[in-house]
Amino acid sequence: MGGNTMQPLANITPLKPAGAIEVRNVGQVFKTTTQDVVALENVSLDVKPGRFVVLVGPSGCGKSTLLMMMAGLRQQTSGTITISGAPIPEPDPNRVGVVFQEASLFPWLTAEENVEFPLALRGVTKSDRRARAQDALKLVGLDGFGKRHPHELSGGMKQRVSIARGLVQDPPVLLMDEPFAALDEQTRMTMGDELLRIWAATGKTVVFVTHSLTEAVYLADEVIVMSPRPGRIVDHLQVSLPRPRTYEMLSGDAFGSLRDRIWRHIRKSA
Amino acid sequence: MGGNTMQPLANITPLKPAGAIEVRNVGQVFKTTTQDVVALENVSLDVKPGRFVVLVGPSGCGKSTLLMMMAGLRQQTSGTITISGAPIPEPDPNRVGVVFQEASLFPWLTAEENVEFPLALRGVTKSDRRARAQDALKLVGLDGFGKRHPHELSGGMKQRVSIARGLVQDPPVLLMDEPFAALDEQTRMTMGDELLRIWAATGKTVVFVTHSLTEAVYLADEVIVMSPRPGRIVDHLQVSLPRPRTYEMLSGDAFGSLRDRIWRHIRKSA
Amino acid sequence: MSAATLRRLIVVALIALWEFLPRAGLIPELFLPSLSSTLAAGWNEAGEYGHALAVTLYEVAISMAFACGGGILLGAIVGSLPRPRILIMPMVSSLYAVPLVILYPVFTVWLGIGSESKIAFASIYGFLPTMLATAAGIQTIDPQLLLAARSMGATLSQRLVRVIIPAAIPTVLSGLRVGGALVIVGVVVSEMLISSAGIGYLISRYRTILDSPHVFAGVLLVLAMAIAFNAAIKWIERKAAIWQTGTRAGQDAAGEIAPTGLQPAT
Amino acid sequence: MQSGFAVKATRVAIVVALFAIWEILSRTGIVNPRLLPSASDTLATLGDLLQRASVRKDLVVTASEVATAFALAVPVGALIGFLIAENRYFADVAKPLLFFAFSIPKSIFLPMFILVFGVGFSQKVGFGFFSTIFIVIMSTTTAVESVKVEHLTVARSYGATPVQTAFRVYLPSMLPVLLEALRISMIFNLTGVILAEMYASRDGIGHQIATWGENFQMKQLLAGVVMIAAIAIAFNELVRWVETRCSHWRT
Amino acid sequence: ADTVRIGLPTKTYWPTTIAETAVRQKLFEKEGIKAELTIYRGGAETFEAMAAGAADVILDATSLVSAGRKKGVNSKVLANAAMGYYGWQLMTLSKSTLGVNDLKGKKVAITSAGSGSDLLALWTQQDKKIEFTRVPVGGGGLVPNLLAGNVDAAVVYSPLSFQISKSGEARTILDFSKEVPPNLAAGWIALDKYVQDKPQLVQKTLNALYGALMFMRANKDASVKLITELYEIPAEIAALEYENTIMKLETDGSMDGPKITEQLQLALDMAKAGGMKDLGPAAEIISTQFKPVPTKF
Ligand SMILES: Nc1ncnc2c1ncn2[C@@H]1O[C@H](COP(=O)(O)OP(=O)(O)OP(=O)(O)O)[C@@H](O)[C@H]1O
Ligand SMILES: Nc1ncnc2c1ncn2[C@@H]1O[C@H](COP(=O)(O)OP(=O)(O)OP(=O)(O)O)[C@@H](O)[C@H]1O
Ligand SMILES: Cc1ncc(C[n+]2csc(CCO)c2C)c(N)n1
Ligand SMILES: [Mg+2]
Ligand SMILES: [Mg+2]
Repeated sequence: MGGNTMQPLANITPLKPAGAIEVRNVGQVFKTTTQDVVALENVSLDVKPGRFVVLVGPSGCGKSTLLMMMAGLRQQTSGTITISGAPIPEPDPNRVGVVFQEASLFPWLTAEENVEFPLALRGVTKSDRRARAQDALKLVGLDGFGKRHPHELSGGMKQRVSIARGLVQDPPVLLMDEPFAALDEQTRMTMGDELLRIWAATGKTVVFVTHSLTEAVYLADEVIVMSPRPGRIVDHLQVSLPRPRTYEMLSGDAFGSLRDRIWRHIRKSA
Repeated sequence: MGGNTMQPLANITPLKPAGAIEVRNVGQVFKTTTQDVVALENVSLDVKPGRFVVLVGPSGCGKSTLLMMMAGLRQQTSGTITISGAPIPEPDPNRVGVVFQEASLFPWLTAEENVEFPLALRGVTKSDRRARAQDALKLVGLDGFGKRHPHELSGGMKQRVSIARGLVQDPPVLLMDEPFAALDEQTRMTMGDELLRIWAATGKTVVFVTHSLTEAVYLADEVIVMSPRPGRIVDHLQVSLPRPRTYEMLSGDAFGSLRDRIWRHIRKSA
Repeated sequence: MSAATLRRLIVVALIALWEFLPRAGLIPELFLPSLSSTLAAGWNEAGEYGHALAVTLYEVAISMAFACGGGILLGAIVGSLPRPRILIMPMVSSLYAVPLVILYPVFTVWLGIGSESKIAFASIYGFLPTMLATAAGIQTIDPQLLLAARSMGATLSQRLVRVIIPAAIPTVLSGLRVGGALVIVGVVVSEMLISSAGIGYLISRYRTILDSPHVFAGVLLVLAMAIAFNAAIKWIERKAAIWQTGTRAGQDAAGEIAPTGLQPAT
Repeated sequence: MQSGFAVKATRVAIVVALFAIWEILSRTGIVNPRLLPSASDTLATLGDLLQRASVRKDLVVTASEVATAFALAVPVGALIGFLIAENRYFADVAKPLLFFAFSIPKSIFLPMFILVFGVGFSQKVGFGFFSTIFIVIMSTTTAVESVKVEHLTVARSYGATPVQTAFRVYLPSMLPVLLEALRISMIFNLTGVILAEMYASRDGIGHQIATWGENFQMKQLLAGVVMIAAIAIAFNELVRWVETRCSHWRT
Repeated sequence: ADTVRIGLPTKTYWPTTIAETAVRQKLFEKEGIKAELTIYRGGAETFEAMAAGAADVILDATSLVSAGRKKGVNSKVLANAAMGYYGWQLMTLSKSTLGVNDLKGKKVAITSAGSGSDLLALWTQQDKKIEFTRVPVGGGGLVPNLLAGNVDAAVVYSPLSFQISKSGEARTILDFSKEVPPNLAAGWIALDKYVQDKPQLVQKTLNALYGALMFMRANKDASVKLITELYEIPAEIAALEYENTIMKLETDGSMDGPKITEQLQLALDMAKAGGMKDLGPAAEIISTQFKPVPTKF
């Protein structure tokens, strides 16, 4: 999926370079019939283009909510969010791609049709669509599996299709909400390496949510740790391990101490 | 759950001490309509009483099948298996307790009734049953939650109930098939510590299946690595890390090199 | 306004219309007598209706036992054995597509015009949905639960009583809800067609002599039976299936009808 | 595949056996053949009936009524069912009422339809519609509820318009349940129309069957019943065949 | 041309034969009108259809007209069609030895409550001073339930009655056409409003119907053939139906004869005995506005 086969960026005049994310004093309150739930409070965050940022925090702390707001799928109650310099009042697949768990693939479509889905919505011609879906599938290493239905693919393969679907419009930002949660640990490790390879090849900004601290440190340039509800940012770590990351680093001291630091935050709040 | 409140061992005359597991040249062939699937081939294995043994291997290599045979839930096609010195032609909860994923709790029973279930099957009186279920629940740290239904408990709590149910008849052997697979990583870690505490307190032989290599090394006295189908044992590691295990050990070299060794086996076969 | 309030308002409005439309002469009394004259007619012949109700209830009770007992039993067998399931289920579903009512007159010939033919007809009518629901319920039992029970040394009968039955209860209940409604409909309709006793008989008899207030008094009794049956099932659901609250499937079972396993109510 | 063939063969064998029992019961006089004409006689009569122009006309009439009632009830019922599934409040109001309406014997209302529509096409279609709509509503509700939230979120995140969401997510997700719903709705629909025809009509196959019944023409009656059953079963099997085709992606 | 919708209670019942003859002999056309025939499930349903405005002129039991008046359905008997229950018989199985007087406590099948068969059953009870149970089984249930032994006797109408007595399966123990005193059991009926709006159409309809009756009386072969065809019965049974039913019907339909009120009252009294309530006096439902002038065929 070279940039040449991809659509140019949406026609926005970026104040910031494509792929930058700016979250300023953002809050989110859910009004339910019984009470108001403050999910997020005063969250501020800057992601520079091309960075790999991982979000961790206890269950219910608002990670998914924050991601939804960055994707334009939900509007914040207070504060501002800009993506590539402009607010995101509604989903814009040219600026932001979202990757969900494998279960989010449409079971009635083939792998290739799933990847084409975002393009079909915009009326891209059949042949153009097919070509770009092929590129995206090749990028995630699924050359030749395009005609299969999701139920004919393994968990890891499904997740690759999901990623290809998020990438097919070549958005500068990729948001991923626990994409590997349904995979077993071994597939997960392989998928992590795969994701880093794709990320390196495309240079996207990635925001990635996970519960696995090992995965967080292994993948990230920066790890953002959130507190339990109301969600706030309690730590922001720079992971300065060299790239490419290798499996051996997991046993290193630098790795261990980063993970311990995160673990202490989480344990405190549990 | 002191041994005093528990039923004595079944009336078998053990050739080996209670809790020993002996697997000799075991094979398992599944006959399907289309073809015969050789799931396991010539597997031999000795587990000494009181050891914590972890089984790892790629998906479909036969881990669950092996566990099922040890539990008497399925008969091997060839070879012999003895538990506490005697073959196990059918499930015997006095010799072997089995713990499945949290989903295996009966949703229509309370936590306490779930734990009492194996006793109820044998006609243990109500009051006796209740007392022993209380002991088991206390052991897994669920004092006071007995009256709740599974859907009112968190994932970790459900898993504790599951363990209590496996322990309630005080069998010398506990078989666990990916018991923590449905839990998120943080709960999983806590549950691992919890399991080690229970194991230390009761001195059972544990055979534990997992996909997580970190979990495997963290928990085990011995790790057994299996090859893809037909499943064979390709490695048998002794984990000589001191006990109690601590979170800090994860970053240690010893830990890392054990995990790397396993990972290389797995990667090779993938 | 809460949903329940609005629902009650709608019911009240319907009742008011029932009184008002015939009174105002907007609908001839022959087709819809006012509620008050219906109630009066019912009250005047309370003894007759009471007697008919007893007959109908007797037939409903027996049919219910056959339809539900048989449906659950056969559903359990078919649901747990793959071979008969593959063989029988499609045939049952086809049989189901046949409008059985046309055959009812022939039916009476075999079993007479007394309660037997009503019971047989209503039993078949209510049997199919109960059986289909039970089979589906058994089929969808999590095999993990059965495995767990087996690992604890449960015998076949223990697995049946302690696992299979409780696990199938929610689905079976939703089948019963439909099956039971159809049993009532089946009894009343067959009484309307050929009989000499019961609510359906009264409805028919009064209808052919154009005595509409008495017809609708009978209809009211049928409605009352349907309401009472529904309330009874709700009560059982609450008692038997507390544990399912919290799961989505559980919530659904409480207020929902599985579309599979329905038969046209005539 | 071989076992598939065995199953089909066994099914055919069961059906043949049933017809054989019917034939024997009638032939041997175990059952009075006046009350139960033999299977062969009935089938012969069926063949004879199908030759008659008037019976064929009746079939066309019934078919057009069934088709019209169905074409009206399905979209209207689906729309209401959709509203109920998507709107909690509407659901709370309507669901209990609908269930209740479902459990009333509908034939009580037959005279009302004559009052409103007279006797003819619209009255039969009206009653067919009335017998079908409740089940369409209830099964559409189930179908809509079977759509996964994840899939809707995915569509939204790619900027799908409501129409695109409807056709690309709702429809395919619902298709298996919807086909099942159509199948059952058709059963209700057919029963409704036939009942209306039996009650008051100038033509239609239901009218014929009722007449044969009234006049104790057992051969014709049974032939008619076999004909209706065959049509119903054929439709049933057709939809089930489409169902398996359309949900090949289901494991 | 104006269209009249004629409601008939049963397919194999003489009014159907008359109306069908009128159609086939193009008598409605000769009157310059069109007719649409609808066969309902019985007398009550036919009456309901008229009340609902789905049928204009119907043939039905006169008692329903009287009962309808109290329920807001205002109609009248326009023409006298039959003065007796021709072809109606009380029958038992041939092998049974029961006579009318042995029916005490037994079960007797009728089509439905309030129907002609019910009235005859009630009349039998009163006349013979015996009590038996009347079991409504619908038209299609009479013969099967009799043959199956579910009932001991049945009130059977023609041509079924002729059919099963001919086949030897059943025998007659009471012939109502002979036993019941003449009464105005069935008539042609229309709503008052319809009569008021379209008196000429009603007149032409009656002309055609009575024209058909005349045609049938004059053409035995053609009529028997029609009955054979319509009812799908053997010709010999059709001939019996012709002789014993069609030939017995009233030919002039006049409603102002000397004894009409009395004979209609007798019919209403029988209905009252059958459980119908709120029946007004006979005079209330007589219309003498029309005198059928049989259309020339
Ligand atoms: N639609 C909603 N209405 C009310 N409360 C909501 C809604 N969505 C989320 N919440 C609440 O907001 C909080 C944050 O939810 P969110 O799903 O973002 O957490 P999370 O960090 O993604 O958790 P997890 O790790 O379990 O996925 C939770 O407490 C949740 O209960
Ligand atoms: N009942 C059966 N019939 C046929 N084949 C079976 C059956 N059960 C298991 N198998 C096959 O046996 C092999 C071993 O299965 P098993 O479930 O033991 O693997 P596993 O190691 O537990 O895998 P996982 O890690 O996915 O749980 C698999 O290839 C599986 O397809
Ligand atoms: C098959 C059959 N069913 C019902 C009736 C009832 N019916 C309709 S009009 C009428 C008046 C003349 O008696 C009667 C009795 C019938 N005659 N034949
Ligand atoms: Mg989340
Ligand atoms: Mg396994």
